[in-house]
Amino acid sequence: MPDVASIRKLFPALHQEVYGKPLIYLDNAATTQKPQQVIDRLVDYYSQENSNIHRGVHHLSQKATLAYESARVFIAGLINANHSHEIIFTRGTTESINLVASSLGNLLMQQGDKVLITAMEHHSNLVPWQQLCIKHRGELLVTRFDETGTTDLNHFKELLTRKPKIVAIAHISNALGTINPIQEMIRLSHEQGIPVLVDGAQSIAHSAIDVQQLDCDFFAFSAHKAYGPMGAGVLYGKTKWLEKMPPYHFGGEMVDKVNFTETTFNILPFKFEAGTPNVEAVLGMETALKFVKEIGYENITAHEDALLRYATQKLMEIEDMKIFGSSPHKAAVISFQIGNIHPFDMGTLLDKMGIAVRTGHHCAQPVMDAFDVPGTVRASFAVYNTFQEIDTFIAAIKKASAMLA
Amino acid sequence: MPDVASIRKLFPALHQEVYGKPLIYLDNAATTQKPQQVIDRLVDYYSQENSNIHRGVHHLSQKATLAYESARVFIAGLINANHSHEIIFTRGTTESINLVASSLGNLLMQQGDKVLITAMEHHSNLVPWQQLCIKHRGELLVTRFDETGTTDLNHFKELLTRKPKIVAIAHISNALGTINPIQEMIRLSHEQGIPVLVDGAQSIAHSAIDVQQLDCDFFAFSAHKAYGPMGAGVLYGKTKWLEKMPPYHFGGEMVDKVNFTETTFNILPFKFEAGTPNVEAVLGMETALKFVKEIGYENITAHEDALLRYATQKLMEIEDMKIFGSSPHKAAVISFQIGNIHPFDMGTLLDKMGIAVRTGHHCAQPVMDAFDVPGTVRASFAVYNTFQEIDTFIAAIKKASAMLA
Amino acid sequence: MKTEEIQAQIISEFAAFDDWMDKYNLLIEMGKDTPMIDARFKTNNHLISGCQSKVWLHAEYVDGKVFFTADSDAVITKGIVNLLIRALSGQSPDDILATDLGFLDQIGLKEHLSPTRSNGLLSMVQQMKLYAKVFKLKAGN
Amino acid sequence: MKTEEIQAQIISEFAAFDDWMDKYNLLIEMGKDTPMIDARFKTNNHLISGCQSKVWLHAEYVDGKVFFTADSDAVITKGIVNLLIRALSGQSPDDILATDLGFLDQIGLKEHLSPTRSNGLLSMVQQMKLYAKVFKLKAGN
Ligand SMILES: Cc1ncc(COP(=O)(O)O)c(C=O)c1O
Ligand SMILES: Cc1ncc(COP(=O)(O)O)c(C=O)c1O
Repeated sequence: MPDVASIRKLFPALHQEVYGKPLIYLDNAATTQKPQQVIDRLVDYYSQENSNIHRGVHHLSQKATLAYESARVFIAGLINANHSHEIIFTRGTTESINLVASSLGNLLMQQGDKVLITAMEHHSNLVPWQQLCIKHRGELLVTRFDETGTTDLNHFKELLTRKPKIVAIAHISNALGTINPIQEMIRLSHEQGIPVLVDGAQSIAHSAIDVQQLDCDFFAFSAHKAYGPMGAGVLYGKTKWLEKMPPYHFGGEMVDKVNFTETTFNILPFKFEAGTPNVEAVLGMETALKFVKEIGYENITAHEDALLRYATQKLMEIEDMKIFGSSPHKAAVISFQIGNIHPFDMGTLLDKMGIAVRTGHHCAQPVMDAFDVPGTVRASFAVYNTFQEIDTFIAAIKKASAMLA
Repeated sequence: MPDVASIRKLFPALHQEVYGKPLIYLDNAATTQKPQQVIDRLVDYYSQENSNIHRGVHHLSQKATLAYESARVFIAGLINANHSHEIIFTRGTTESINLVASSLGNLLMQQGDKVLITAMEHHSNLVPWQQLCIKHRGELLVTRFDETGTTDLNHFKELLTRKPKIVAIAHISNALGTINPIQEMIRLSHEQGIPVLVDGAQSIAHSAIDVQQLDCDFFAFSAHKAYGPMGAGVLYGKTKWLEKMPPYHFGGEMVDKVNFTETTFNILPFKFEAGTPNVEAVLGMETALKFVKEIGYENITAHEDALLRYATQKLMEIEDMKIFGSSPHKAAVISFQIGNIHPFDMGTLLDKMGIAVRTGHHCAQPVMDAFDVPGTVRASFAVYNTFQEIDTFIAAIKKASAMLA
Repeated sequence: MKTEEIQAQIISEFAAFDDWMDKYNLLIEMGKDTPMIDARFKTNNHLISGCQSKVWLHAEYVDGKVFFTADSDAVITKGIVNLLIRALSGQSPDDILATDLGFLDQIGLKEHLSPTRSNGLLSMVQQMKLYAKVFKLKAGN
Repeated sequence: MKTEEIQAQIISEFAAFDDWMDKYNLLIEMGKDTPMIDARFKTNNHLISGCQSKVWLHAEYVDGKVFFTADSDAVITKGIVNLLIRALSGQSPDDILATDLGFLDQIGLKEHLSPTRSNGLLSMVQQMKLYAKVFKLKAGN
């Protein structure tokens, strides 16, 4: 188990009061707080290294370029990519997915073609594919989940027989916490020769990723959900796809030769990185992921699982409690509703007691529709959350429920 | 005149030595250094305010949302936009231009249609339009410049008669320093009913912008070239265009209602901001632009113009000096070559003397082709540069030239 | 009563409480007194949509005064809706247009009217003022 | 001479200079001694393209040793090209493949072989090692 007390000390934002109450931050699925070393990395960068990178001959440019490219190598190692040029730096998960939907999507899709997703996708892994299907007059195939929020694998297999051109699935659902059996889903898709994109927004901070073992074709994540800064993310892609795919943004260093009639593009990974890169955020992302690696994914998973079990048990003792998502494989995200208390009311009162939760549809409106609720209250845990925080949280829910009943 | 000595003190990165020599940073057209308040803003944000924004009911989310939206209002005021929803936050100039080229471009262009640019565009304001023209089997029209690097307005007028669908022009050329007569070029384009995008990457740090007075349809810039962090930029667009344009990235808060068959999109500006926004960088951009506003554009322009005149005069005294770009309207960017000394050699030796300049084609290969050089050495000045720095720079060039002769 | 007096009264009602929970308790209680919108007006036409909670608003013009009825699906929102109605309902269009509703700030509820608060209350205030404007224009004819 | 000895010699030649400018002066002088590539080989086929400066490289295999000739359009690049050729030309493929060229680090020129340095020198070293490998394979047949 990680030493949570020491870890907490690293996070300045956790040590503040809101409305005179100590902050209890349970909105980690939206974004995590940042440890001091990530903040320091940004400060050091701007105080000593800042420069535009690539092709600069001067010292700062060399230093910044080296730091940026080393981050790529580190991240390639962390998720076990075959080659560092398979790591494309993007702004975040949403951009990574849009890149694939636009570049590979338009390459593979012909009129009437299909894309297969699950019914629990975040809008960022739903709308890009839906719009792609609309554009090609195709169809978006959607894998059902059961009442526990578990993906129906038989339905998935059935939909695979309809020969979608691309499969796109969340590793972990941000609304339900469900951990999808992506290894199996990738294997099944590959049997039909279909490439698979995994939306790893909710997994990168919580469980070890080995893209070669998973054999996924693409893996997308954001730094800000894994203790890193906003503005950086990764698209991992297998070389064979990235080489086939046309660039989707143009300008800056992503070109090789340019004249007014034509342009030849740079090699991987630069082909996909148009414009001045966000060096700062990439270095912060590297520092954040080193922080994660140092604690160890096993330790993080173990602690968060324990928090999840403890909180779930305590919540279930509350009258009229309804938890959405009770898949046997579940990450530390709990969506719930109590009786017919409006999530907005619950969230507002919890906030006044110092507790930050998210309320609403969590950018997954179809999931809300499936359970026929306008929204839920969602608590999501990170490595720095404690059992005492959960006790306070439970007591606060009880108090708020009594007021709202 | 601004108090340059006091201003310099605010920039930690300027107070360092490289190879035992005090750093002289003359690569400002690539990216500027950051004042302490911008760095502090990032630290404060992550230490006290960090949260995902929009739709969050809790305190941090409210605080971060308010800060983010206030930045939008400030920037709208700074460039005199008619409405704050005309300010779309992007990653930078390149993304802003790609957004318009993709969204408006595909809306307006029919087979065989044309786009009009100038011959001095940065790749980021060239390749997106070129690729758009290729896609629609149209033609990229390119306005010539003369031997001083001044845009040939008669040629521009002539090309306008060929009825391009969009005009895209740099306010200031990053390779030559030329300040284009954009007000006049916009007026001429509007006479033909053609919308104009201005690439303001090189102007936002140096001269006051009034988008209503210019009457431009779009204006794009990056924070990192104006003392702000990497990863933030702006696309200003007139409401009438932004409303017509389809979104170009999908996911997150840019949607209003989603089900599996269709999506309705959010209102402006959110329609164009898919995924978690880079709150940190936007707040840093606001702080940076407040810094610029406080010094005053008149003061900045006056100081930089003086540096430009002084450096130009000193450089001209060097034997075999060739300066590319001597337009009567010119910003503080000097591209040059001495005899047939390779820019790489000059840049390398200057670097060893502590002086950071850029060498190469400056992402403007066609400009290099026009002058028939493989590249140049480019020195570009910011508000914190001094006359003494220029003296040291000139002495260093002389020393390097002697070694390389 | 004039809206200024009502607003002062509301401030004094809240002044008794230091604790946020007590304030919200009062607010929730007050929500129950909201002049309920007639069921036939509780339609999408009368809906002011926030992302998180919904507000339905109806207005009538009687003898130079505007009367509001409303409802919300969230009880805290409803509490604030009630405060707004107490402050503005039964006032003349001119008074409605002139008042700045600063009392919400003084009782610490200003944040609920923030443009970043997705509960529809800011839109509700705008809607109330719009009604006042329209009634005034019509009356002027 | 063995490559280790040559590399040690180069280190000692540079050891005399503390100042960067003196080192680069020496480097520029050395560039002038580079075994020039025959004009007919100075083609795109023999071009190792960096973004900033160009390097042309040719290799021949004579009596179990690899001989390199080269040129560059930038004189500092040419100086380093000369150092590389001094260290590797006339050596056996095995020696070329085995050496790690750490001497560039010791004389403070390592940065020129950085993957971020767009002067083609890293590619040049890779190309030299590739020639050695190919000649060795061919000789093995
Ligand atoms: C004139 C001009 N346009 C566009 C750009 C691209 O800006 P960014 O790399 O920040 O997207 C630059 C930056 O070099 C520039 O100088
Ligand atoms: C499952 C999932 N996918 C995608 C995203 C989008 O990530 P970002 O907003 O960082 O692009 C999120 C973030 O909420 C998520 O939870």
